[in-house]
Amino acid sequence: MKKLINAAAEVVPEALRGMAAAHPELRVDVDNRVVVRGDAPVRGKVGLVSGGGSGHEPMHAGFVGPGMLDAACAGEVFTSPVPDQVVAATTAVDGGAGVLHIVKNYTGDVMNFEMAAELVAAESGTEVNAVVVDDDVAVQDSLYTAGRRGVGATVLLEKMAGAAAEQGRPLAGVTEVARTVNARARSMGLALTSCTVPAAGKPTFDLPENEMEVGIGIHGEPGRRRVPVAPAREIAEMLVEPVLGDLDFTGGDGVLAFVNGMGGTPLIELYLMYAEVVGVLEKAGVTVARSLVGSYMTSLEMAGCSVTLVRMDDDLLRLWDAPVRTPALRWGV
Amino acid sequence: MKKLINAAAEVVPEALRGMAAAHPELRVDVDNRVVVRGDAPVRGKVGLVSGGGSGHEPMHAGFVGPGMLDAACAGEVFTSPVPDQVVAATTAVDGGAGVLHIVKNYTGDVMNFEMAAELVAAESGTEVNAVVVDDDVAVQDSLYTAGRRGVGATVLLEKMAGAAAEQGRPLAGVTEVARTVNARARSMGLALTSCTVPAAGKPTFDLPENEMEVGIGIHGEPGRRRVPVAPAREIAEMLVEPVLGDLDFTGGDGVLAFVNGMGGTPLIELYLMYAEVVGVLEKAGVTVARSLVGSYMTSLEMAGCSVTLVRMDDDLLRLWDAPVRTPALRWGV
Amino acid sequence: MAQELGIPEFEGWIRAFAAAVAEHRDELTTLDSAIGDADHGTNMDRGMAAVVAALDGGPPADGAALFKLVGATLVSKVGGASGPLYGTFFLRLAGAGGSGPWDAGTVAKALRAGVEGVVARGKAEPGDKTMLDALLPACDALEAALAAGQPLADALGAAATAAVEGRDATKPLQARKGRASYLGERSIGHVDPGATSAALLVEAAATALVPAQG
Amino acid sequence: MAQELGIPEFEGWIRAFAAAVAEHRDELTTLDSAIGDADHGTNMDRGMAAVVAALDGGPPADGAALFKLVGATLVSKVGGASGPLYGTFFLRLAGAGGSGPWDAGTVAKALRAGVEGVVARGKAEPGDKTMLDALLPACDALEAALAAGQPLADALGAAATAAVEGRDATKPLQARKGRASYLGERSIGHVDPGATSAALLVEAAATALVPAQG
Ligand SMILES: Nc1ncnc2c1ncn2[C@@H]1O[C@H](COP(=O)(O)OP(=O)(O)O)[C@@H](O)[C@H]1O
Ligand SMILES: Nc1ncnc2c1ncn2[C@@H]1O[C@H](COP(=O)(O)OP(=O)(O)O)[C@@H](O)[C@H]1O
Ligand SMILES: [Mg+2]
Ligand SMILES: [Mg+2]
Ligand SMILES: [Mg+2]
Ligand SMILES: [Mg+2]
Repeated sequence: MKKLINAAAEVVPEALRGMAAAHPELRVDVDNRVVVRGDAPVRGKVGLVSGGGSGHEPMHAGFVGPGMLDAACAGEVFTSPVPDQVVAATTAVDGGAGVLHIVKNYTGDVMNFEMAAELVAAESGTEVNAVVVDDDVAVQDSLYTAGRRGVGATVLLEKMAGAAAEQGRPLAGVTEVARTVNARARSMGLALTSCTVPAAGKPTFDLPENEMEVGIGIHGEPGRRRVPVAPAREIAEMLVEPVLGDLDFTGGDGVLAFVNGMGGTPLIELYLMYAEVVGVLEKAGVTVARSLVGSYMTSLEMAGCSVTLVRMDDDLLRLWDAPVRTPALRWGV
Repeated sequence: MKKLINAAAEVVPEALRGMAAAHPELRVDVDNRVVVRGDAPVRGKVGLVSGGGSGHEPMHAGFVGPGMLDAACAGEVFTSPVPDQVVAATTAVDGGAGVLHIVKNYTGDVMNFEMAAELVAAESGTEVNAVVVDDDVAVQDSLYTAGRRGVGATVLLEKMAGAAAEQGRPLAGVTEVARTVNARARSMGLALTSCTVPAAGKPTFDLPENEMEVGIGIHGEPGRRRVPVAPAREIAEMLVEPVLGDLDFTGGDGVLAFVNGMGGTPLIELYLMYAEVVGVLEKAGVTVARSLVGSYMTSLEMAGCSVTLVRMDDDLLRLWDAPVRTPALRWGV
Repeated sequence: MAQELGIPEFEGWIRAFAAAVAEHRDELTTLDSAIGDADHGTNMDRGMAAVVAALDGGPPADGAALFKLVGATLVSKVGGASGPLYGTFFLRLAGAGGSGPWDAGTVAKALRAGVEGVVARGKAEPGDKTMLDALLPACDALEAALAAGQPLADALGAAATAAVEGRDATKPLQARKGRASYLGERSIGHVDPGATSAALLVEAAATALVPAQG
Repeated sequence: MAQELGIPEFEGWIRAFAAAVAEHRDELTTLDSAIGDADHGTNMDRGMAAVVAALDGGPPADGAALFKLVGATLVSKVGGASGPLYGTFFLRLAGAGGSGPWDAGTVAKALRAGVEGVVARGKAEPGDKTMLDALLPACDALEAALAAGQPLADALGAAATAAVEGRDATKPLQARKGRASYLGERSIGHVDPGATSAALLVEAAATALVPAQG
């Protein structure tokens, strides 16, 4: 394992210290591992809290700021945060209009956020809603699984729900935006290499030079199946077709198309993949209204990518275009 | 070699096609491999043209837009562009106030830009200045080398010179800003892994699991020396100390500190490194005025990072803070 | 011969479990690499090390306080799936066991309550390939042995054997809860990491929850 | 026996060089991996393939036009250091050789002009560990052999031998120009990729610039 770290157990607080130094506009509580927008709580605004394991940077702390999240809780690498962190974040961003928890659908994340919500309910009058993101079509949403995972849609949802909150919509309205984005979003991912959890010290799985994992999540888990490596054109089909098969993306106001890098894949490949994804979408009669290309939700240094589509409407387009000012996503301000 | 590509020879045009699809605000000439700001030429504004080998994304095409470059020329992977491209870009952005070529100090880049300038001089009345970036302290600037390489400072210089041009400064003024930034900037880089040039198909060098290369450039070249892997704290010293040894960065208006990822290093490690860099700077009595942390000038999927410092003054701070609107660097607009 | 358990035995159990987790840390993480995200050993070890540090600060007043401390520490230090699950286990154990000295019946009742807490929190069923596949058989074996008149030590031994068998029996199962469920059929053929740590917990009980020779 | 060279021999030279570059493509890139950026073989092959494609479009009017086409194609297709350098070589060769038929003296004069173009463009000196370390000895050997009254074929053979020796002699040198110079002492012990392609160029001349049997 070769990484720019000191000690495996200190990776998360030390990286947060770097974030604090680089982004004085954020309040970083290194001990609690909570990153809060500098002017929180914003009076009368719904507070948005997300969080999850670390190792997915810039998600989530890189999305804290006006127009997106009010706070992010950073767990250990690939380990959901603990309830105390979520309680601290919720309290810090409660501006009197309630707080929305944005939770990716993993057993650990769901349970820890649930326990936090129970604690908040017992301790304070803060109204808390939760939305659970589950956009990964690699996983069947059946009684016999933990349900679909939350992956790429999380980033897009945090942006659009964040814009709704910034506009002053009430908790119910912001929650509805979040639910709408989740309902209209689907994703699929693929890994060319594994990644190495610092504390584990060796790659989570071995992947021979001629194979790739299709249907991966964002925690270095093995995927649904292993197939021979393929050209980008075929990979685009492998990723986009199951997404299109799960939800109708034709017509309407077009889609927001997101090609996300898993951390170790250079941008030149992501742009190349994006061209291929657009090709597949065109053939399927799907119009691209907006796009995002880059490494926004990563699995440490894993090489690979995921594709997320969101079926947009007028309101969502306006929310997507609204100003945002965070370390990792910024425009209009 | 595992990459999200179709064929090695098509990587550059196919990635440009993706950029074109993702960024309708840019004009992408896929055949000429030139990316031009959508509203170019801007009447009365100095045009900024840069370029270099591909494989360094987002540099340079990701820095095209208001407040930064007017055009970027993309060569083959790690191969400088040809004069025809530079001529086409120069012509496209000539708004009547002259054009500045921003050239990284590599033999190939310098010669191809020189030949382009000769062709432009022979063919048109466009006034062209060139600034050659050479900030890499890993290389001795002596008669017995090709001089210091141009690395991380390029990004910062393009931003500040771009802001100067946007403000309407004349060619001489914009050139002076570029020369000032270059004179006040120093960098040093390090690789944990090699990278694989698509057409070569295998890693440029072998690096055992317990070693790293110190003093690398941005083309996957081996570095100046190979040393055992070290904790981030020591790496920060290895990188920052030679930079501080080459130029006085104390006092004045502080420095712009840039921790750059080489492409395969996840953001969590870059933030951790940034914290360590700040630690070394504090000990040395150097004040950080601004910072940039991220993968902006890469070597394909190489793991590693570089540190760049620029000694700032009032004017440079204002130019750095000025609005910029490009795919990879955006604020204030 | 006193048949009652108190702070020394409780603390012995927890410390024995912490030592076992530390010893098997890498093994637990390796199991989690195969069908999860390679952190179960790290998670449990971080949590149990924090528990041990808390205990080193001085013994709590009684069993209920001790197990509450263990549960709360796990909830606030572990995260992931195992934090809330093991945390809930110990919090419920504390509630059901109460603050008096524990006899064999209390042990069985408290253990059952802990396991029911895991079910309530995680909503898994037997055969879903989770820690429950070690915990539930252990509870059943303990109760059956006590009902058959066996002494607590023997009954806990039977529980440990059942936990180990339950752990091993997760190997051919297809996971239906937790991260491993994402793998579908590819989860078959690997022992569940949570069931493995749960077997360590029951084994630690069998060695440590032995009434002191009075 | 005609001693003059024209389009067939010139084209033969260029095509032989292109074939040699294609054949040694990976070797040139491997050499460039050691002390550069792993693209010299790809660069030269891309350029020479474009040159061959241009020639396939029909033969230029005369030698000057042909070598101008080669030079301009290399300049506009190769990039990097080798594009301008080899491009300049052929553009100067075209200028000095002129559009009439070439005799042995024209060959020597044109080659010398081409190499001087490389010097002017790249500002390298002998011993800097560049393509010049193959090209300069080749020019010297050619001129010396012709001055000694040897026929062109033999003189080009001597030039090829000198180029190969010059190429091999780059191995112990420390680079002072181009990317390899960044390596400092670590550039010692590797043959220079540009000197290697330059030796192929001179070898191709020795086989192809043989006056047709009239
Ligand atoms: N719903 C559930 N009910 C009971 N146990 C579960 C459930 N989900 C997961 N587990 C257990 O948790 C273990 C994984 O724990 P751990 O790796 O620490 O957390 P995470 O899965 O969040 O990384 C699994 O091996 C399994 O035994
Ligand atoms: N200044 C120079 N003068 C002459 N030849 C040079 C000079 N710089 C580099 N070269 C030659 O160019 C070769 C490298 O070419 P190539 O790899 O195609 O370009 P780049 O170095 O831009 O990647 C070197 O091996 C060397 O022989
Ligand atoms: Mg986990
Ligand atoms: Mg090159
Ligand atoms: Mg796990
Ligand atoms: Mg090269």
